[in-house]
Amino acid sequence: MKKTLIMLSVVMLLVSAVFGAGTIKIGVAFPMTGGIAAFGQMTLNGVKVAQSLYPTVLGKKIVLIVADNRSDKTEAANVVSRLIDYNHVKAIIGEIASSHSLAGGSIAERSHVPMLSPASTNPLVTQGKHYVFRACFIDPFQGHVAAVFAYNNLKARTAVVFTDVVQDYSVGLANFFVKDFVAMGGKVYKEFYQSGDQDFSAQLTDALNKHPDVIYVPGYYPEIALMARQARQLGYTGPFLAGDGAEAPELVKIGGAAVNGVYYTSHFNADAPFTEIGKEFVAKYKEMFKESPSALAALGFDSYLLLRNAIKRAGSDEPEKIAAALRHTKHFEGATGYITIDKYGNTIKSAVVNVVKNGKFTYVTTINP
Amino acid sequence: MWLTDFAQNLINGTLLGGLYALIAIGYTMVYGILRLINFAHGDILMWGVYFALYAVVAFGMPWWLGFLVGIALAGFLGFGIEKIAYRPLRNAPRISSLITAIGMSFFLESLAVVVFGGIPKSFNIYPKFFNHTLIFGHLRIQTLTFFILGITFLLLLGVLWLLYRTKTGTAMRAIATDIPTTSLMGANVDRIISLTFIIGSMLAATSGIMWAMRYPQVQPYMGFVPGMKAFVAAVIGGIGSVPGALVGGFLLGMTEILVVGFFPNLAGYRDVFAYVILIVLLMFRPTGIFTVYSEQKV
Amino acid sequence: MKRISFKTNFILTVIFVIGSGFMLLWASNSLGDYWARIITLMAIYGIMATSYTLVNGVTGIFSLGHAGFIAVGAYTAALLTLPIQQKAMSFFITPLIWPLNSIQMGFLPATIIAGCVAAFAAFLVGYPSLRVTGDYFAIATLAFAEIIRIVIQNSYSVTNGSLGLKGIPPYTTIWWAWGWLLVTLIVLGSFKFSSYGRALRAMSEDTVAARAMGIDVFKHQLMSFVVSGFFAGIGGALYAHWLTTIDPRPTSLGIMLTFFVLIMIVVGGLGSLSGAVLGAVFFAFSAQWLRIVESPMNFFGLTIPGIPGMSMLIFAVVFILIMLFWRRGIMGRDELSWQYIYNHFSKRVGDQD
Amino acid sequence: MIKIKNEKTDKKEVLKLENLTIKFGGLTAVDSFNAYINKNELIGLIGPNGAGKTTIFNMVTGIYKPSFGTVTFNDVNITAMAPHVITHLGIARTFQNIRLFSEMSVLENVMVAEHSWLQNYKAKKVLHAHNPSEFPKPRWKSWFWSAVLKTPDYLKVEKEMNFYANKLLSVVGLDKYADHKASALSYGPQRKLEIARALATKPSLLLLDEPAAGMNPQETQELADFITNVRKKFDITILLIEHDMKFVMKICERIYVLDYGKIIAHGVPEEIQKNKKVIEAYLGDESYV
Repeated sequence: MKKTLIMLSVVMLLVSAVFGAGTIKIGVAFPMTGGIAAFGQMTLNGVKVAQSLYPTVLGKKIVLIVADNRSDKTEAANVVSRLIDYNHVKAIIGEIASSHSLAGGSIAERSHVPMLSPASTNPLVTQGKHYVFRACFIDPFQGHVAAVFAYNNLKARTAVVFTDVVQDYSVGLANFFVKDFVAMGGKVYKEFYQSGDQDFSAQLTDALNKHPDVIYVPGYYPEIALMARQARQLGYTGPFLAGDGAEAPELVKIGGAAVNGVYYTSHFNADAPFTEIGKEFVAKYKEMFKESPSALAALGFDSYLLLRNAIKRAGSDEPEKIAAALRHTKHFEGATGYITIDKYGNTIKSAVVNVVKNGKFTYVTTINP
Repeated sequence: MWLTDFAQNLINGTLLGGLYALIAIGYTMVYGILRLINFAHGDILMWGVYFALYAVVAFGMPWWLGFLVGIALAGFLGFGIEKIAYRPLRNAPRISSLITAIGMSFFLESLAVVVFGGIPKSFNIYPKFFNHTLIFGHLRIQTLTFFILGITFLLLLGVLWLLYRTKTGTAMRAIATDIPTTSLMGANVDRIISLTFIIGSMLAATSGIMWAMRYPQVQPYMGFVPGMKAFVAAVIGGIGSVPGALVGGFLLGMTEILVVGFFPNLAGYRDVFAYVILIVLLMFRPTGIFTVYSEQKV
Repeated sequence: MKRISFKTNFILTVIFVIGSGFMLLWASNSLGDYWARIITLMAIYGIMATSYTLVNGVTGIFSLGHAGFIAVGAYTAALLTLPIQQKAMSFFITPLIWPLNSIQMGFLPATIIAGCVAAFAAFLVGYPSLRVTGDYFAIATLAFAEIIRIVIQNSYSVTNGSLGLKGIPPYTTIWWAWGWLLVTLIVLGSFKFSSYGRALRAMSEDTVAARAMGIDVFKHQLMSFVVSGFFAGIGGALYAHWLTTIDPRPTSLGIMLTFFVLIMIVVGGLGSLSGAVLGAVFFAFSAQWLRIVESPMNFFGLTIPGIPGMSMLIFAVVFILIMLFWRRGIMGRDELSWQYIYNHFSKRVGDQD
Repeated sequence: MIKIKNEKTDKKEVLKLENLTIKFGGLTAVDSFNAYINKNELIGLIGPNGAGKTTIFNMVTGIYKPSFGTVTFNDVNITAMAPHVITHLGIARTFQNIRLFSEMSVLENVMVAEHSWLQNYKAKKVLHAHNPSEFPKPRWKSWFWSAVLKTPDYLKVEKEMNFYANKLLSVVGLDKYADHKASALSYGPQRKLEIARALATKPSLLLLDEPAAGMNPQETQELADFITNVRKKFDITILLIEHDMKFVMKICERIYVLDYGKIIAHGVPEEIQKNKKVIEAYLGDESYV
């Protein structure tokens, strides 16, 4: 048994040596363990689906090298360095959380290797960088979408905004929402909480006295779920509105019936894909993982395809050329819509609004830029 | 309107304070007897909740049996921790035990990440009637509030009965003052310290399960903040004093809720209150509200 | 036992330092960017660990607030070196207050100022905290560190709050980090082996006797705390310019960082400066090396699933085992000196005879 | 109540304790203790266990704050001053249960005490306030930077410290153990080291807490010689607590007897030996008589 194993590995070694020239290495720097491991795992699933559908480019096999950043900022920088320097990848799909992308991005920038973040929505991530891109829209846009939706679709005139003061994501999003909502003529009250808080009764008691038409919580799902429960217990029956951080099956598991009526802005809805490739993605994902893909999975999928497309257009696997090609992506058909990357490395595309209805994430509408 | 708000906040504060108090009782009991800040208390709490969750989800037990199994296993865990990590260091410098306790906390968290994964799990294994909301005019009270208060007082009475009405309790109090002398008097010190840890850990698990019923989400780091807050509560009440832990817990819970309720802009500073109270108390009245132990002699 | 003369000692040390310099030169040129980063990180951790062991080991008071001073240093230095346009861009919620919004200075002055500010913070924390002793002191410093972190998190007009600071110039090279570590070791070593150091070690053993021998215990504890705070600030400044972005999350500059540094000094031996450096090198290296146990290993298509979180568990187990069975760590309270090596070596030889 | 009055006037009074009283909770451990010690005297303080002897030492050295009464040292009121300042002013002590820095070497133990040479600003200020003409206004100097940067003036002091410490060690006969860990010494040498350590602070008054405890008659004899020797050599005043009556009677010039926190007798050894109250207090314990 042992001998066969050794033989096998020797053969594989030879095979890989022979075909080694025929591969393109792409690094994947995700949080696979630690606090936000769930995001990393979901996104990686999407990347894997893309790889299984489109395994090659320029006649070469695409090899993914996954590195875990342990949801830790120091490691986020280390893994990018490791992928570039140790694994010699040509491009990186990576870093989910914006703070991680900022740490990793400066390394990619220095090494002139393109890094494409699937889900970092903070505007600062790509700011002033030539090798950092993203496959998702940015927070100002998401905040704008939320404000438009709240004002036009929910007919809300008074909103209470709950800001998670710990999360830059939440602070940024709340800021952009407030700016646009007030500009449209709405009235805003602010409340604050922090990640890890489990009791929101004080803020909610105060908030409900303002009789809001909508409560906007641009935070992450654990707190949104708990907040929804406690708000319902305090008698609030109106809608919640959240950002893409709300999207996780745990929202419903923790929140139960209380999260019905939570609207959130997102990148994608598996029930209503915009594009043909989106349908293909949903079908393949369901086949591989026996469940509906999340928005993060779709973004992971698109990141892979965007990179593959850029390599194809560049006609080369040189990092510099891939980066240049990425920058000229125009109207690319991805699972989350038609994607254009602007000169700053940001993606311009439509956003969807979903709602939790009977414990299911249900599509509501699409809002275009 | 102002009054209703105040009353509602007071009710919310009672609920949170009751939870702090429940955790603080276990904390203060272990400290009172061993003079060890058991950093791992919050993590034993977390493991108790996981045990209960898995007993129900994986083994299909009814919720009440699952809770009891969770509590019992947590007691067992506490027993093991004391035996393996704390007992060998009982005669070492106190700082060594403290460092080991920190290491233990770190270990229990890391082990939970490996065993249960880092993703928060939902704790929805208890009957729905605990979540029922009773409405009195403008006030809304969750049924769970009464349940938590009831359990807290019951356990408080139980602990007080154990400490002051049983032979074991007398031995525990004796150990609290002087280990060598107590062992000379014929009490089995090891056994009694083990027992203290088992009871302390079971109290932690009980409070953890209550905590999870209020905030139904379980993750490996869930024990840190409650543990820290309960420690502050215990210091407020005079560490080592069981009734003090109760008062400290309620005071802390109320303060946090009321301050955030009336100064919503300060929500970001919520934890600062607890820490400032802690520091001020440590500086000026380290014995807390209920003085139990006097200064040691030179 | 033969005593090694001062001259031999000095010559050997100079040779060692120059030799290490060449080693680092080689490492930075031929090991590649990744390992260069890790080697830099080792020195940064080394500075954090040596300054921590000065308090927790040499002085014998147990602080859990080290991350607070590291954070203060990191923020101070970053605010001083950040380019002015970058500041304007980052502070989009509340603008940065004057005069910080119009300052930009070099790395060296920024680092030194960071150390001084952190030392001042240590003074402010230490002065009240040192009134209590033992585990109460540990808890008080932990609470202070959390307060520092929460204040940073909420002071948008100074620290940019939870948005953190971005685009910090990547000034920290191997040379800066190891150079500062050398400075730290020289200063702390000189401090430890002076009359003051003797006083600190005496206090760590018996405060009553130390007082009776004329040592102002409070003053010396505060002094050691402030010196430690200074170098923690330096470590923080280097860390900020190594990572290029900092934020006040509990996982980045919070209690987790204090735990990590605690692991380093427990492994290295509480009270030994050279041990702390060894502990830091061990920690930084094994954090990378332990990736093997937790990342899914891909043997040419044959995937072995990794166990997530395993490396932290291994650290925790090592930590507890050291506390239970090997409390002196690598070095105990001794220092790695030529004399120490000579003694060990000659003992070994002696045993074999 | 025994009246304590200093009759000799030709010698300078070093230490004066007036109505020294301390209460722990409701218990009065020491009650209105009065005593004086003149320069170069060797005084004994005796009494049964728990009489409050060590408590008096702790009050003199500032570890306990007396509830009432004053401690005057060289005409300076030092009541409730910080222990280190009192040490800098010139009172050094040993402990009943030896409190050496056991992880440090024998030489280092002595040098720790010499750290007070660098740190006596506050004591000098006290002296200056007491008598500006005799004691000039001290200049504050932080030795910290000098110590870290190893400046010449620091190295000079360090060298002096080393020299004096070695000298002290040779006086007590421990010079050959200078590099050993303090914990490696046996009991007798540890006692001597503790005395050497106390002497390193350059005191004018030395408080010895049961120096002969746990020694056999021969060692006790040696110790008696040693103490008289030290007094002569260093020209200091000594106050010692002792259980061993023979030892005290032999070397002390005057003796205070304490029982239940109160003074019950005071006088030269011959008087004490005949004192009824003393015999009563010690009755039943033959080893003392």
